[in-house]
Amino acid sequence: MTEQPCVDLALTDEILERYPLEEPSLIQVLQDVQRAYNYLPCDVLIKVGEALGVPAAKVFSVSTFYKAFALDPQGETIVKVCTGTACHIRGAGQLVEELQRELGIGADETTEDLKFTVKTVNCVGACAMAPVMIVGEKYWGGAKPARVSKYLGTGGGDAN
Amino acid sequence: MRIESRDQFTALHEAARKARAEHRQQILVCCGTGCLASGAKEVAEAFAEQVADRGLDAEVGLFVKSTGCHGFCERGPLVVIQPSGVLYTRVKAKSVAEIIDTTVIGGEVITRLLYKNPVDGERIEDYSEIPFYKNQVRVAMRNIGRIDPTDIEDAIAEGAYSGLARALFELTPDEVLEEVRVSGQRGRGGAGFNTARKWASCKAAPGDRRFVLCNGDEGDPGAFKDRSIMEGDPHSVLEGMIIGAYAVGANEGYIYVRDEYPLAVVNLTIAIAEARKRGLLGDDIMGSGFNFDIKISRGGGAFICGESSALMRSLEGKVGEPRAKYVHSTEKGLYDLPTVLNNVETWAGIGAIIERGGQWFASMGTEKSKGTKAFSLVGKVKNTGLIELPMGTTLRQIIYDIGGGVANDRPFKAVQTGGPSGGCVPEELLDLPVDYEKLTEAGSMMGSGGMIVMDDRTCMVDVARYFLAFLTEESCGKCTPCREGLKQMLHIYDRLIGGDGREGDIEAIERLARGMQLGSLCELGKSAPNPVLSTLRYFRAEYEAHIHDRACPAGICRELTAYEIIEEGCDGCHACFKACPVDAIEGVIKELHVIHQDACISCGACFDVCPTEAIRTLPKSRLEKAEVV
Amino acid sequence: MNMIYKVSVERCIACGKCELACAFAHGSEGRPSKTRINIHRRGPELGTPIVCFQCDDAACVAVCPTEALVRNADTGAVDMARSRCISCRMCVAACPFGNMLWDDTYDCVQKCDLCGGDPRCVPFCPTGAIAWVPADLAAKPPEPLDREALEIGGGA
Amino acid sequence: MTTLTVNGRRVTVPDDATILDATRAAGVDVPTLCHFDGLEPWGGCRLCVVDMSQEGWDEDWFKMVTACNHPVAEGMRVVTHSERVLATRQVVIDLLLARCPETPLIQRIAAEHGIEKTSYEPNPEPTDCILCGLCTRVCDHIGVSAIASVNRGWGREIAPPFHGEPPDCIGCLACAEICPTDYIEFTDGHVTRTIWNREFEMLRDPVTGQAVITTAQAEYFAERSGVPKAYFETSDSSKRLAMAKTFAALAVKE
Repeated sequence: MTEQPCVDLALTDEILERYPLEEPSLIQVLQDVQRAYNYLPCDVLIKVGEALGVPAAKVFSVSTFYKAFALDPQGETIVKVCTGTACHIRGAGQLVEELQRELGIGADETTEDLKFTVKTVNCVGACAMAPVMIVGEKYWGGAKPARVSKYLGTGGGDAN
Repeated sequence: MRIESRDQFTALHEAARKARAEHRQQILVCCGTGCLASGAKEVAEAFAEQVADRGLDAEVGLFVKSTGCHGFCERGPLVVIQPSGVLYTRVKAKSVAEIIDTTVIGGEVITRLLYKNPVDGERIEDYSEIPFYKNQVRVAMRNIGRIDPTDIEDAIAEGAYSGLARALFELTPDEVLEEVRVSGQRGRGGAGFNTARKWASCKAAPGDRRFVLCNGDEGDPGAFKDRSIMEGDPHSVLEGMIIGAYAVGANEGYIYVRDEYPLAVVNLTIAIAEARKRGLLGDDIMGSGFNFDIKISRGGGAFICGESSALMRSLEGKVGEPRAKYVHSTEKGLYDLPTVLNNVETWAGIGAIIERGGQWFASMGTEKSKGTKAFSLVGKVKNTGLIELPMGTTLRQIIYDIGGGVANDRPFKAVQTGGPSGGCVPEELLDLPVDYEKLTEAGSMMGSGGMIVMDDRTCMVDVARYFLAFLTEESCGKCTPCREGLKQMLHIYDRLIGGDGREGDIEAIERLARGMQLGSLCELGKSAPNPVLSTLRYFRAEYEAHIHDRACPAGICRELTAYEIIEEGCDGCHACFKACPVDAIEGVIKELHVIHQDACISCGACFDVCPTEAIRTLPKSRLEKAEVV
Repeated sequence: MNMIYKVSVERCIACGKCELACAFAHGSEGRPSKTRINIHRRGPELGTPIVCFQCDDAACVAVCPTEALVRNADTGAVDMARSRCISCRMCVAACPFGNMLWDDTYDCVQKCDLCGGDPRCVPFCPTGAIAWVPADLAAKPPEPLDREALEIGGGA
Repeated sequence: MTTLTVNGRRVTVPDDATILDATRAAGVDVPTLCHFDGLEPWGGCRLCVVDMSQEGWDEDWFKMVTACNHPVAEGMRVVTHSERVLATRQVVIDLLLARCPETPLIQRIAAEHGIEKTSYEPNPEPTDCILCGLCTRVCDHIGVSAIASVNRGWGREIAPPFHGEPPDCIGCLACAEICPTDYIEFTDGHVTRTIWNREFEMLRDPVTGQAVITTAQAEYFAERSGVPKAYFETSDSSKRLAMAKTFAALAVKE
């Protein structure tokens, strides 16, 4: 694990207030933590485990099992390339390659300046517009490798 | 206002209907995920602004609403004007004023925005005349695209909760169960288990506390019907669940939704809040004395959580690992208590079944598969989108009549159904009527209704490998055959597409596939070999070409495929030059272009953009031989 | 009738028959090292039989994480359910008298189960140092043993 | 009681028995890896698959199930060594051998199934961990859940939280002792014990100086069970000795 910056635990308190303090809330709490911090900081996970009465090992287990969670800081903008079947046969692979050329990172990696994280996701259910690339919150349907830099430029602005 | 009796509900229903009828014209803007991505939000806002600014509400009785997915995602943003039924496709915010002036006020149609039939190029005015819509029969999706999913009154006006009112005030729980039994409805999540039998088993299980769950963890790549239902008509899901809870005697419900479906979560959350406010959820529903409430649980991003026992573990806040189901979850499910788990589409159909009767539902479909089924028709087909059809419709009708045929008029090769648990159905089976049994016999399965059309530019070995890679990533890793077997199977496929296939590979694949089918713990592992076995069954020659000839007949597998420009065909348009990501193409405008094989990565970008089809593929092995000579 | 396992230390001659009987009763091998009753030998023909007291408020029961140790209502013994034991040995550590025994051949805990209400060691004791008696007789002090009259030689 | 047949032989077992219990009662050997009698069945390794037919099913209709966790039923027919059962077990053990090519236990079971060398791609980083889950399950039973499975699918492994020293571990060694392949490493000394890279102080018998259990273990169990911590501080042999002496002192003097 890379070294983690100090985090504001007050945010965690706010999140914990939204749910009953019991094990079934764990995944919901972690979802909110992931959104608030952009990843799951170690200190937060320990605090969440204590609050919900879930052993640290189980919290870690759940954090690593589900794909929605990241244990390292993520880029400001998350770039998701859908690799569902429809996107696959319509060329999602080329989008990932183009991103590799454009940003120098592969799937599940983050640029050094923490600007972008590239992820491949298994079908976002927008198959009719395949291939789909999501930059921040913005969906790009019928995405073309040649336009990747355009998507990234626009997306970077949109996401903030 | 809380509804405290059936009369109050009926009064609200009538009032809502009347209020809707007063609007002489309606503009329905599709705001499903697909259309939103294409800018539907801006279009809807522009309409609302125009209506407000120009006081059109009073003047022409105009009413604008954002609806759920109309299904025709590829053509979005979609705008339908009622009552004329004019459908405009790919509408931009800047065309809004023109639409209002010309169509709404002027009564004229704007031809440019009409749907153009890809088959004959004809523009079609009326929504219901478009082949994509004409052939559909909508049950689960009955209100999608017609209602504003965030407005419960709009839903009630269109009949939402009428089935619930009938169930609560006219039928006993046993009679509800009987109605569902008569309908013959089977689970829409994939396996096709009889709904009524599932409910009866839960109802019979001992204990006071039981649960009703909705599986909205639509993980099959290529399927998005559940997303559209949750986004476009969340009330149909709630209504179904309340009726189910009433039938089995449950008071607590959960909807498990993929976190990748943010709009579905938002619309469901609004719908639940509205339903509670109206007394349609919570204590003493509609004054009937029946209590039931629903909570939403967002999934963490794991395909395996679509499996029932894994989903229940996930709801418990645990890792989504399946358990053996030798004791059914209807008896020992969530927290080891009796539980009914149905798919989104299953629940969405229940309200209609109770309202219109089980007989009506059973009158559609085939002998063993009753009613209608939603599909997402995607891949290399002209009209992609979401459809609902009676069971028994043939693949040919779906792909050609509704889908308009294969995109770019390329030859049809196969249609993949059932996601990673399904298989590829070849051309010779196009007249197969689609139902649970027929698809299973063909080596595929219904799954969650994804239909991915593949043309001749699809390599079946690559498709099988794609699903293996998907499943390798999604296997929970609990049981040996799935965890280790997928990894090893993927390894063999990597060799196949990498040009390192060996004699005996096909037999090794078959042996391993059999072991996984028989030995795996849950359905993910048991059905994981389906894409492998179905492609082997129908496209064995393609495998053999990869092994014996080191060739990919479809020209997809990069290690085996080279691209070259056909001299006579190239008109020097320079499109390939611009598309090439690695600058492997040389040529100036209006002159013959050439691909440098040493730099080419065989990505196929040039092939896809070439307007004159002057680029062809050939096996790399032939290229190498040529160079040696 | 409520029976109780009574040990009269003063009568024990450390002959070891109880140990053998126990080992035989609990396994086909009958190795004395597998016995659940142990005689602490403190001199020629002087021994102290040590065996589970089946304590009322038993430390082993309290400490067991899987509820594998349960009181048998019929015999009064604390029985060990092999099907629930996870071999964590916490009972061995917790028993204040050292009466939970670890069997490293089978990696499991052994303890006196009163042979289901008919302790096999009792009939083999030549001196009545161990006895299975009605509870109301248990408080009666043991008869002194006339060691001179014994014909058994050797003992240990 | 429930009566069923195992390979044609009738056996009668308690109603809550599993097929594995029934095969044992019938004296038939069914191989297992992830099963331990004291833990609830898990059904992960898939080595104990058998063919099973229920009463009322077609004569030749069999379903393959895991013996360890499938309940018995009246009139059930179990076949433990049909051709397809053996073929499936072979695939399973072959795959495990590819994962753990150097693990003696796996090599032995593979050999018993006629496999000397895996037919799959051997793991480039051989491990002894077969992911049977026994360690995490026993740890859950101890009540501390100090370790758990992390990641999923092929990347699954057993690890303490954050791959660091497990904060909840009490050093009881239950995980290491239950591990069928001795994959979990530990060092046990008179003064300290180390497992999962965490060092534990040992309680030592005041008389013999012999290490008893870890201080953490004693504290955890004392708090949880209400048993005085002092009970844990002496070895069982010392406790027997002390008891013998006490008894001798109390004996009625002749």
